Amino acid sequence: MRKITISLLTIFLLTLFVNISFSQEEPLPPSEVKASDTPNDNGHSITVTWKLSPDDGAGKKNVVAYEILRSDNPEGEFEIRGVAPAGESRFDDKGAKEKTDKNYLPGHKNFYYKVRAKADKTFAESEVSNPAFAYGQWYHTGKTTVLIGVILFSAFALYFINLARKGKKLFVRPLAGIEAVDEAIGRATEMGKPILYIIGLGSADMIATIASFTILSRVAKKTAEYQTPILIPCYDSVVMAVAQETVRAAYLEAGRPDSYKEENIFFVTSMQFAYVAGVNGIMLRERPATNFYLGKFYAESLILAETGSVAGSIQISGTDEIAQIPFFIAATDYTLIGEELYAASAYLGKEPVLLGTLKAQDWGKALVIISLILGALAASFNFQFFLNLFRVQL
Amino acid sequence: MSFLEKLLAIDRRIIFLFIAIAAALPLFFTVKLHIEVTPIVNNVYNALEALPPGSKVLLSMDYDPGSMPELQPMAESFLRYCFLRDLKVIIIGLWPNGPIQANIALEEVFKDEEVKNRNPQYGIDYVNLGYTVGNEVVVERMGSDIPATFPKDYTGNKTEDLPLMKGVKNYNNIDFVYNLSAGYPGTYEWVIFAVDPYKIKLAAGNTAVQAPLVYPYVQSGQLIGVLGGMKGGAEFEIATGKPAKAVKYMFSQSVTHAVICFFILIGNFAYFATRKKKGS
Amino acid sequence: MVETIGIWIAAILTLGIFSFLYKDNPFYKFCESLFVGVSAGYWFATTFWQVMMPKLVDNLAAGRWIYIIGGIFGILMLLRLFPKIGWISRWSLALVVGTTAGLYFTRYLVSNGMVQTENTIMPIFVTGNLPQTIGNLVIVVGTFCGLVYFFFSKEHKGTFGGFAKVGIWFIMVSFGASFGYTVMSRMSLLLGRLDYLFGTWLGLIK
Amino acid sequence: MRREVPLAITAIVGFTLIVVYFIPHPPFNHFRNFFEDLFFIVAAFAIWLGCLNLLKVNADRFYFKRKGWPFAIVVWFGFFLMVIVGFWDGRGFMNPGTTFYYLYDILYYPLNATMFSILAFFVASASYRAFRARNKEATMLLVAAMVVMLGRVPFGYYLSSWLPEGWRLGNITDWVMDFPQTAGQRAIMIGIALGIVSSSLRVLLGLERTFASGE
Repeated sequence: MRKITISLLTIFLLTLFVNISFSQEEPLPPSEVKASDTPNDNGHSITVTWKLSPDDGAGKKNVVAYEILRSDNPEGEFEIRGVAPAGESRFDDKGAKEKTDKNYLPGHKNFYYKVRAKADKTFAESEVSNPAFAYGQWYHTGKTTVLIGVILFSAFALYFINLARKGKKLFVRPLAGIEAVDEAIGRATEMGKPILYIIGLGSADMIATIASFTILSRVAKKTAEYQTPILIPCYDSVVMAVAQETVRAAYLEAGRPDSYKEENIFFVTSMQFAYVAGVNGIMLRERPATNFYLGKFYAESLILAETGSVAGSIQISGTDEIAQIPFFIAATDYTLIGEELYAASAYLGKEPVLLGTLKAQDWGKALVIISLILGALAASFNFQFFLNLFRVQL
Repeated sequence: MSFLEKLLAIDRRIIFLFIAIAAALPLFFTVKLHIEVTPIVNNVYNALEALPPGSKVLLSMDYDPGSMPELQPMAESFLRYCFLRDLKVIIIGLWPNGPIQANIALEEVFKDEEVKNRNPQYGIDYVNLGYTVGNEVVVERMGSDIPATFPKDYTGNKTEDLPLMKGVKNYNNIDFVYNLSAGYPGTYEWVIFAVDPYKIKLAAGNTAVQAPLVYPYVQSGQLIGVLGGMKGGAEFEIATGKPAKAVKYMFSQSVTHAVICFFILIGNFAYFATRKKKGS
Repeated sequence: MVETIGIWIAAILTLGIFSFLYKDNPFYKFCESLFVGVSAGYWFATTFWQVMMPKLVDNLAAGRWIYIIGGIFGILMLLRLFPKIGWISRWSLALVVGTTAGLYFTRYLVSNGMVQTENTIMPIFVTGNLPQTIGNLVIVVGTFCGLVYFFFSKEHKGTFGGFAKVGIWFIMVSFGASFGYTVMSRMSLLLGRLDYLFGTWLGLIK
Repeated sequence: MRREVPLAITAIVGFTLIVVYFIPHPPFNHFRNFFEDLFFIVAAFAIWLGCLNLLKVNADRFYFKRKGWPFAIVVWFGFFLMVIVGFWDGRGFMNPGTTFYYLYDILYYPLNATMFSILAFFVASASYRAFRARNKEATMLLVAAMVVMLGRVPFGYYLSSWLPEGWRLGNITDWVMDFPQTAGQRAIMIGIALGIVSSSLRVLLGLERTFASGE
């Protein structure tokens, strides 16, 4: 009932706003009304199409809208199911799937349709359509492109993970931020000052935090070799525990378990700005030669980077929090931008799963790059067929 | 220590004081500024204008008081616009603060004389379905069943019993979605979980931090337009012909931007000048 | 009266947070702790009335017993508070992680991957429309080079390195815009508070 | 039990949701709706878990007299104040005029808003003391930032009003935002999307190290 009220209201308004010649003449009816199941749905909708009335936009130009009517009997009473504005030639009669719903449209039951061309005060009705029933589909045909994408990506990932597990070396290009690590630690040793490593505000299960642990392991190994102290103030107690474990293992690997100092990896507080205040205090007291900010960072990024910059430390940063990267780029010496942080950890960690999926992502990007080149050419020379391959129809 | 070095080594509390004055002083003056409505905001306004009266609009309030100066004026201007145009508003929140922020905005909007004359009624002209936990999954679930996602409104009335919600089953029955977003969950989630799978029409107001991130969606047509930060809010107020809070702040906003640019320039100048001296 | 007291409390708390700018101090710590407590309390109460009641309690009261499964999973989640049996909470976590992973897998691929690619494919030369041609060219070249920059399987040398270089320029322009917008955001937030202090509290601004 | 059950749950739920995406036919959509409804309830408990955990941490802090222990009382006070008032006010607790609404207005609102507004000060001091055009990339970033900052406020209009219409700072900003910015942002977006897809795949296949090992 409500739907009908709205339909009527719409028609009323359309008649008000659309600039038409207010003739009382009946328009010619729409023709070739066809009904069929709406594709790619759960089976409670029928699509109606028709050929526009000759008076729609041409002829007498008095058609303002189409009303779509439905009945389960070609001779029976038809009820209005919806309205389409003039110029439209398709309507999806969407029903509800629950039997209790007033708008219920049962599947596998025949329905007939009529379309009315509405003029100002009169209308003209089409012939009754063919019978059609709604049914659910087992596969959404519009999503084939997506399915291909899903399969390709999964195949890439599994293939490369397998390759990495077999011990094949997968190449990851060197990153400036990681190349600079050795130099930065060397400088700290020369100056006899500590290194400050901040894992960020993320919890231990975030990808950025995990990536940071991998890089920490590498950094800690170097500091063990050079005998330079490394300070790690933490925001989260679980992160602290993992960091301690990581550093201890790295010192052991470097053959210096005796110089590992657990008290250098400590919990500060888990309140954002109180944490910042704590870390700033450490920077100003200890004057570390190098600061690492790798992990998940939020608004505190620029406060940390600023203090470090003023204290004259070399700073290496990296996060996947897009809004914070600009501040890191402007205020630190090296920045791992978003994905580079993951790449760095895959590169340093040599974990087959991470390396394999990183490779899959690379191949995904390669596919996009190739599509862009071919697509741009096809679009410039108007190869419609080729363009349709890239179209995602949902 | 040269003058430039001294300039660089200035205590930051002095800078704090400086920016506080730069921001506060202009607040005391009322200056009429030229504000151009940019195309991306105009898109939003035109899309709203095209809606016939009686259309059902979903307003998703996805922010907290932390971004209130940017998004609250947008909420108010949007609600005022809807009431005057007789668009029916369904309010939800993906952030727990959303529904209460909506109530605060409504209180403000009802002070407007024109809105008072229209006398919008709860349940008929607008409803507030409250908050539900689940972020993007909420957006996804609403695609199949809105009353199941929000069984009760924020005061405990059954959603299906509200006159405005009669016949609203899922996105098919919603004519337009307007999202005010300060981060996650927000515009990203609305595009990914509602626009692409369910074909809704979406426009958004974003905090300035987030606005640039959604520009690709505007180019691709997944998002009709976006109001970026307080300036976007001001443009929308101008477009609707009702300058309000966001417009009021524009003078201060301008001054602070100029000050920041000045800081960047002078800071870099002093830095490179002193470095050159040291180098030689 | 009640309103005036409220405004004064709000103003004093505002100043308390601002005092952090001078230096970290107990008054600031008090305000920050109060905020942490109040926001947790807000979430707790809101979740109770707007999720637990309608989604769990009402459903059970109406005899839809299947929702008890949700309640059980939820209580398992709370077991995390007890270290010895905390591992059971992983069952509930698995449900959460599985749901998001299942949704993200297809949805991100489509909306942020494929649809973006589709919309980057456009004619580079639009005859008779120079601005459009330039605009299209910029988007195609920018996206292309940006992706080359994030390609990790090949070193940035030669032509490939050249593309990557152009890519990083585009990325820097994006970050620059992001930077400018973030500054805009932060300033707006400050204006809101200053307006509260000078306007609502002290009544100096009309 | 500790490893297999969670992995099985993840896989069943996750793959069902992927299947529903391609198969519109029942009964899969019913499974999806059911899983999503369960998700909501569990997610609500997860929020409670966070709150209770906060209480626990602060109780420990108080009990063991850790640094800043008196503030633990403040956290507890704030929490119970809101919870008790919220429960007392009943279902309409968010209505204007209730005590909850009042407390929100005088406590939550100013604290939250001010907390983020102090960042304006740090942005100002960092622009003066730390944002340097230290290399070509950073220079481009800062130039773009300044164009956008000036172009997006009315100030930019007055600064460039001597230029011909269509070439003013505002127009340049629009162009930068619509084209180069969008292109760069899109490259980042596609990259991140593939990252999310691959991490989802790792989770679904039970390859995500951290999730499988629990913590």
